[in-house]
Amino acid sequence: MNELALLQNYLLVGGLLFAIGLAGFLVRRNMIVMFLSAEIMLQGISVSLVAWGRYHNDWGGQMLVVFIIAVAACEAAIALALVLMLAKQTGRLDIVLWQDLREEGQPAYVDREVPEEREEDQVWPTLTPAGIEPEVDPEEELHRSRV
Amino acid sequence: MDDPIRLLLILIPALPLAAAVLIGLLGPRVLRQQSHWLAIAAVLASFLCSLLLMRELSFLQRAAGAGGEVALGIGYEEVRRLWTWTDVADAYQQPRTPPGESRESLVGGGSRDFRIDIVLRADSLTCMMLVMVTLIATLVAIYSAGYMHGDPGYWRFFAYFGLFVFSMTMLVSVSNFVLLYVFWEAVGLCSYLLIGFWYQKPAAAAAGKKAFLVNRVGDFGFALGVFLIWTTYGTLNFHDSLRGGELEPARIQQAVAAERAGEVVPAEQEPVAGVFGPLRLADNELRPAGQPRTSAMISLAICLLLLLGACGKSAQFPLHVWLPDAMEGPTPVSALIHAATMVTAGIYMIARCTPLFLVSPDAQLVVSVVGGFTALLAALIALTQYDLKRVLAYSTVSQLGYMFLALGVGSLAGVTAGMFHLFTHAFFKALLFLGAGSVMHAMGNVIDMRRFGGLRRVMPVTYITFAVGCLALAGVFPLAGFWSKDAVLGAVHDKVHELEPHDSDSHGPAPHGPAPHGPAPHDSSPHGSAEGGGTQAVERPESSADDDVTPVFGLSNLLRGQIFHWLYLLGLMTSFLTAFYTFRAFYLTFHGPELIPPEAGRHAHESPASMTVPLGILAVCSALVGLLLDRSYLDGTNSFANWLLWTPSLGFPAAMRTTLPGEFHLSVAGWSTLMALGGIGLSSYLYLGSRHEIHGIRQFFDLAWVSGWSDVESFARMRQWRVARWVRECSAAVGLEWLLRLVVGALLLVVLVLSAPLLLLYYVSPYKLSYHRFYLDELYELVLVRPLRGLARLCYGIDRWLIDGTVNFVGRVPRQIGDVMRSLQMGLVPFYALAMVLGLLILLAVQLLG
Amino acid sequence: MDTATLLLVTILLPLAGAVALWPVAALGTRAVRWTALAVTLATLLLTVLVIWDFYPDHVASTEREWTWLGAGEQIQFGIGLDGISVWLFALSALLMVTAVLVSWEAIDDQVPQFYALLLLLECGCLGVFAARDLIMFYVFFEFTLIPLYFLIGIWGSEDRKYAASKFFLFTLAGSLLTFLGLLSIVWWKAAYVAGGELTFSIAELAAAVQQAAGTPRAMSPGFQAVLFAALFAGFAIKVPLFPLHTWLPLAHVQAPTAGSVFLAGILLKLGSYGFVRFCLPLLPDATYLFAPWILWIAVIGILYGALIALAQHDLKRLIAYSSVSHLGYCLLGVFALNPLGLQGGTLQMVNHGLSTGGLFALVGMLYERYHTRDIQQLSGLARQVPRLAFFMLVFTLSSIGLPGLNGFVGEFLVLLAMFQRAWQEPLPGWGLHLKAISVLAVFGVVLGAWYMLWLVQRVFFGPLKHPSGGHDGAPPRDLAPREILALAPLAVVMVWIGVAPNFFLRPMDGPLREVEAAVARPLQEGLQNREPVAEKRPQTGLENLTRAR
Amino acid sequence: MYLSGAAHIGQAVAGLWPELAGGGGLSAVAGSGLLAALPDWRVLVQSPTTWGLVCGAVALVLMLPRGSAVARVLGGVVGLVALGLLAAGQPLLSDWLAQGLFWILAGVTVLSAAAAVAMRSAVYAAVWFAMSLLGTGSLFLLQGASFLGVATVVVYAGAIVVTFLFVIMLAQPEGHATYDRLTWGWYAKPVSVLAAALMVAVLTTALPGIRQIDALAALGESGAVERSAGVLHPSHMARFGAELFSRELVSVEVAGTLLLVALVGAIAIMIQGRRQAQAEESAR
Repeated sequence: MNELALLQNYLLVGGLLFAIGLAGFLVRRNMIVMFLSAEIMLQGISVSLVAWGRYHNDWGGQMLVVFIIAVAACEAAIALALVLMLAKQTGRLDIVLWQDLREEGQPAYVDREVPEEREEDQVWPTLTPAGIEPEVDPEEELHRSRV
Repeated sequence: MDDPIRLLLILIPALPLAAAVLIGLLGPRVLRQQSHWLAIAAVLASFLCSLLLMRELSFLQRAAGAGGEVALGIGYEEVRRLWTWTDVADAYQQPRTPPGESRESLVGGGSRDFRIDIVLRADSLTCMMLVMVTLIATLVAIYSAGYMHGDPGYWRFFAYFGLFVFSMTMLVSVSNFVLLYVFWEAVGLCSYLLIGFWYQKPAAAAAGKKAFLVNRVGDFGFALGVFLIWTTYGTLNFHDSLRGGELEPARIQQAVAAERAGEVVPAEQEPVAGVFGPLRLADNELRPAGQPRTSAMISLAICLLLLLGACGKSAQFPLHVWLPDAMEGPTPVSALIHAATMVTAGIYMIARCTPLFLVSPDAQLVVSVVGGFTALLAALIALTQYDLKRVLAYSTVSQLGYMFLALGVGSLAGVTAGMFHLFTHAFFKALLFLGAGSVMHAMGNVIDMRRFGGLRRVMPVTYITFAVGCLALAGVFPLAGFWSKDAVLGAVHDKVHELEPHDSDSHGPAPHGPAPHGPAPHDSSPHGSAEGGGTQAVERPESSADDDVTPVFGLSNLLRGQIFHWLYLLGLMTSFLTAFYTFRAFYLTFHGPELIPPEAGRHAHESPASMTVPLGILAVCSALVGLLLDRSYLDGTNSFANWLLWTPSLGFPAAMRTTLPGEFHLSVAGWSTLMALGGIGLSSYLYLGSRHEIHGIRQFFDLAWVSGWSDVESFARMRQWRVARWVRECSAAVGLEWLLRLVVGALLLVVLVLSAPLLLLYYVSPYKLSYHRFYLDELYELVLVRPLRGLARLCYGIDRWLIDGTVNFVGRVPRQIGDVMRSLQMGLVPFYALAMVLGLLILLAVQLLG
Repeated sequence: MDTATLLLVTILLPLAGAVALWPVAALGTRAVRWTALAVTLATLLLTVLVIWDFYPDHVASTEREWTWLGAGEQIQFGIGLDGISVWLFALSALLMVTAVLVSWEAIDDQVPQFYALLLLLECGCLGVFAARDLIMFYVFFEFTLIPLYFLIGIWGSEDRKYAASKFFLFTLAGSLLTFLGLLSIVWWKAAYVAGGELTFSIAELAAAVQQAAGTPRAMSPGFQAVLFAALFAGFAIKVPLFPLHTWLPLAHVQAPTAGSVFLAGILLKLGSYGFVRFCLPLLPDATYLFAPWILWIAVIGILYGALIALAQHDLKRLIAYSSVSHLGYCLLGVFALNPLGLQGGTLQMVNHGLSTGGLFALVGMLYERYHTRDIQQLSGLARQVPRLAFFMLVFTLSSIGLPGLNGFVGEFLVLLAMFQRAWQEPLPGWGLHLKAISVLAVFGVVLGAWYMLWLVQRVFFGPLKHPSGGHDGAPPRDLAPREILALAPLAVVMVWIGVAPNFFLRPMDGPLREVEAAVARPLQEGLQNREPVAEKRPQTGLENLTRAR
Repeated sequence: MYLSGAAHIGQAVAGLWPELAGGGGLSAVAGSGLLAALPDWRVLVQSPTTWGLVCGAVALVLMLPRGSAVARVLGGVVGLVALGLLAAGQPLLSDWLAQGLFWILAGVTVLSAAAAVAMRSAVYAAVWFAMSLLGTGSLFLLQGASFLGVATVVVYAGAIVVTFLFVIMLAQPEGHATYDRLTWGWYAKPVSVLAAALMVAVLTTALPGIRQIDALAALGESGAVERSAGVLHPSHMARFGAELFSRELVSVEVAGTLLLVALVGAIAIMIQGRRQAQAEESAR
């Protein structure tokens, strides 16, 4: 196999993954999606590393990826815990709500206009119900509609 | 100490200084009203020391002259070193002249130390000044004990007094330009302190400050002159020495001989030719070394700058304005400092610098013109003043102008005449001031001559002594002023004669034969070769100008001769005016109906003996000093001038080629006596008679008729005339009143416009000009003081708003930047991430592509 | 104890005193005052001993170095005195006694802190002048800022905070640049002369510059110019030179008396001292090139400061502006670049410290008595406080350069040197400039006399007038013995310098001659370059005139 | 004549400083150097990679939130085009099977990553992310890194993504939030995408540079034998395990500790949060 071509191809894929993750991280506001984007970036790095490892005939690349996976797992645990905390405090996953560290006197960022949600977008995945359906608490209903 | 000259030289200034310090320390608590004893004793001792010094010096001079031992044949001086003031080795690298001229190394070229030793000198000029200063100071000290009696600042007065005598004696006995400058300012300080002695009087405090400042302007010139001398000659010493500070003449001779022989001598042993030292003067080496082409300009510049300094101290136009104001000080101070001693420091300095002026004829001309002009100007102002002390002050300015006139002639006759006038003037002007002080004392400090009169019976001693002083000032034979003024005018007259072309005598001021070629008028002069100096002067029209000295102004001899001719006439004119205003003051004070102001109280009687005795002594001196010292009318010998010629700065070869003193000019004497008597006569006619005539004359010179003529009120009076009323009524009757008003208004306008120049003339009428001192104070205020203060305020405004504003603006820039940067700190996590990414991108690009 | 140890003790004693005030504060303010006075007097005594040891051979025999920082022998705690610094060192010790005495009654809140800061300030100043190492110099140089910042900011007048910040920021901004410049010189030495070996010793750096001069390894003129600009920024602000002076009047007006005394007396000298110590020997070519410009700035400062002083009604501000004017003379002397000027300029630093320090002390005393600094409200005070008036007159006369007092010596030497420089200027086209500068500088002396004497006339002479709203109606008392003790030493030293300046000039001669030797090389080269030109073109304005005629 | 003094100084100042150049203070960083390093613009225009990147950027912009459904579809299409263009710019592998496999896997990976980023719903995003992980794992297999391929699928797709889904369900049990349809400023989307594209551009520009490094190139071409003894060893897992637990043993231990700490940390955070919530409730 043409090793150099393989390397280049893999590097391009790694780069694209990294770039897509980056764009997602920067653009999205949902903390979980941002986190996903970060993971995508990590994937890009991993792909590059493996490619380089093969090219150089070195185990180091793969070793590093193993650790990346381990660290990603830790990260997921901690970060998701934090996200959960934050989400509990406001009830929302919006990163823009957390801008208290801005300079004094600086106006807070608020959304100018919120586009109407279109009909076709109002579909969301439903998990197939399993087991006994819990009783619906009317208060909880009220709470849900607010989300 | 086995060196009497050293001891005396130290004692003369040290005694008054010690007295001053002691009085300053003990005065307020211990001495109080007894402070004068210390001062009198010290000054008297100082005077005696001066006499002893003079005696020692004359012995030495005679010995040197007789034995022919004076090495280079010029003058005689004794210098003593006390301690080193500053010593900066190799301070100045003077450009070396081409090798081969070994003499040049003595006077220019090579490395120069800035070494200022405290060196005191004894020569004729110094001794003369010392004797004069200490004598007058002694008399004034005695007088002050009476005059200042009971003043709360009694001790302070005598402390200042001692300080002044110290400074003045040091001023004349130091042997270095820097130290001359030091004591030049020190006497200025004493003057400042004594003028402002009664500091509670705002006028006194202001006058003190004014004196100091005007003097500072003069010192500005003096300092620049000194700097120029340093860069030109590479030394500031008057005397010759070795670089190591050795002053012994024999050692210097040895070193010079070694230098001439081309030996290599250690740096310590290199001879340094002083500015007025024999080494330089012997060959008239005052041409600046190494820069022959610029020498004339530089010489002129040095002289003019020194002249500016002298003008400040000696109150010459345009810096004379401080002296009249200085009369706010106590009268003894006016007598001592502002008439007899300090104001003559400028004369002393120029006389000391004669060798410098001798190489710059243009500078001499300027000195004379300044002197002559000041003499006339001050005399004109003195004509109309009513303040007795101010009359005397202007008279002092005028007489100092005379001295400058004489110094500027540039011949030895002129210089000695100037110094002689200085000497005699010290006596009679001190006398006059002390007399005025006596009057003031009696009149309860009233000094306005209109408020008292006819005091001759109240104060007989003062009256007589004052009369003697007036006669001396007016220059009446045979009093002191006559001789010295005659010498001054004679010197100027000689100069005119010297400069005029021989074939045409048409410009001659007065029929005057060639100078009598008597026997050598200076037997005791160190120069055997200088006999017939007068003859030489006639033979060498350009005797005062050395060959390589080219006059900068480029005036022809003819023109210069004419200028001196005018100055001569000016001098005569001034002597007329002097006599007039002197006797005007005299008559106003002592003659006429007896008038005593109420302030006098019980004091309106003759002053105590402590004041009258000095007056008497001074009167005797004023009367006799000229007669005793100037015997030119007998045998052409002026012992004063002959004594002065022993001074190194005067009796050196180049100077000896100029006109020498000693001639008695009968014609000049005649003219000046005529003028003096004319002045006295006129004032007697005016002031001994009715006051009405005086008033008329004043009205005439005040152009009072102009004021009457162009007075608007006279028009108002015209309305009351019958004709006018008639015309008005008629016009009213025919209803043409408006026309009448128009016509009258137009006429009035025309008359006003026409008379405007006359009005202007009225405000600058001769009388007003004189009375208001030619508005010079106002002019200075308008042209110098106010603009400078305005500039000061402007600068302050600039400083506050522009410069500090710029600074504050710069200070605000970081804050502005910070404000901009703050908006980046918006608290959005994705934004921070984006910023981070962009930064990373830049780094990446630089790293991968760079 | 050898001299170097003595010197070290002298420098550290105020620091120890400042620490000692901590426990003493418990005993009350009286004890604090006396302790502070004792410490300053002891420091002064030690200083005298050091000078006693130092004087006979007047070389820097006191040098000693201890390793301070860093691996190897690079940054040294090197102390020592030479002729340039010895009198400024002594002046610091002397003025601090005055400063302690004038604050005796003027300061009555937070007294221990005040005196501790004063002592720290003294330690800093002594350290600056004794520093033999660049880093040490810089540390002490900056260290002096901090106590003064607090002195102004806490005990100052109404606008103190603004003044303190301005003073601090202004001087700090400049000195950071200075530090960069100094480090660059060290770097140059390491890279070009010493083969990579760093050294921070001032003497070694100067020697290296001298050694490299004329060789290809010497700093190029452009590089020197940049470094000079950096050094200039800090020193010129400290001096302060003309357009950078606006912090000075403000700081002076707001500072407590002791702060003003020390600010005027010592801290301003750090700038001119820095010029002599660093700019001249380390950057000779740039110094030579820029000298005419700096001379212009200095002379503009002289006239400008004098004119502004003329327009002032606030005593302190007037004297502050007079400082701007007087320090122009120091720089004039230093940048005349000849032995006379260097000695005169250095002496003038001491002179200005004495006279202006004394004047500020006197103004403080006046303020204690009359509670105003407005000249227009005061008149004829000589009758009420004759001794104060006497001292005022003496210090004024010293300040305006009256012969017989110290000011004259410095001014005369400086002006003479300036004139001499103008006469010998080798830079083409600058001769007339320098002549104009020297004439204007001499004229500045006239202006100086004007505003100072006018001040004395207005405040002390004339009919008595003062704001009658004094405390208890009783007329203010004249100077107390304590205050006379504060002022008299200054007056005595003034007379001493005025009468026998050679005593003070002699030690300067050696070190200043080395400095002069460093800058003499470009000067000599300039002179040599001039020679052929002189054939073709007139050298001087005077000659111009002569030829035109 | 008077200006000559100033000119003199100006001349001196204008002189360059040999000290700076020779002393090696800073490496010469000049703007012109950077520009010169950029490839010729003609090469850029002709290169399909450039257009691929442009298309990819456009596609991403279209797909990211606040785009309509049409835009998203369009974005998908453009994205495909972009992928094609990018693939066209890359050198071909010698093996056709591998080439085809790679293209499919790479396309799936990249496209599903893009979809993960672009999805409104966090759940969909997580699912697409899992898809992308599958692709990555396959790519690893293709490289011969079989352990990693499996590990990625097991750990990431099996564990982490599931955790995600749990969290999504806990925090956002229902519906689309407004913030999922929005970015945080008008410039966020273009600038971010541009930055990402530029980053890839810079990296791809540097790719040909690999060739120029002779040693690397030689290694890449000639290493078939060594590789089969190295990373491509037949008993891959054994070699991998030996490597992991010999040379990297310390790192493994550290990673294990890290996992433990993370576990504890996550629990601690949650407990803290619960206490806080309880406190708030009791305060209420």
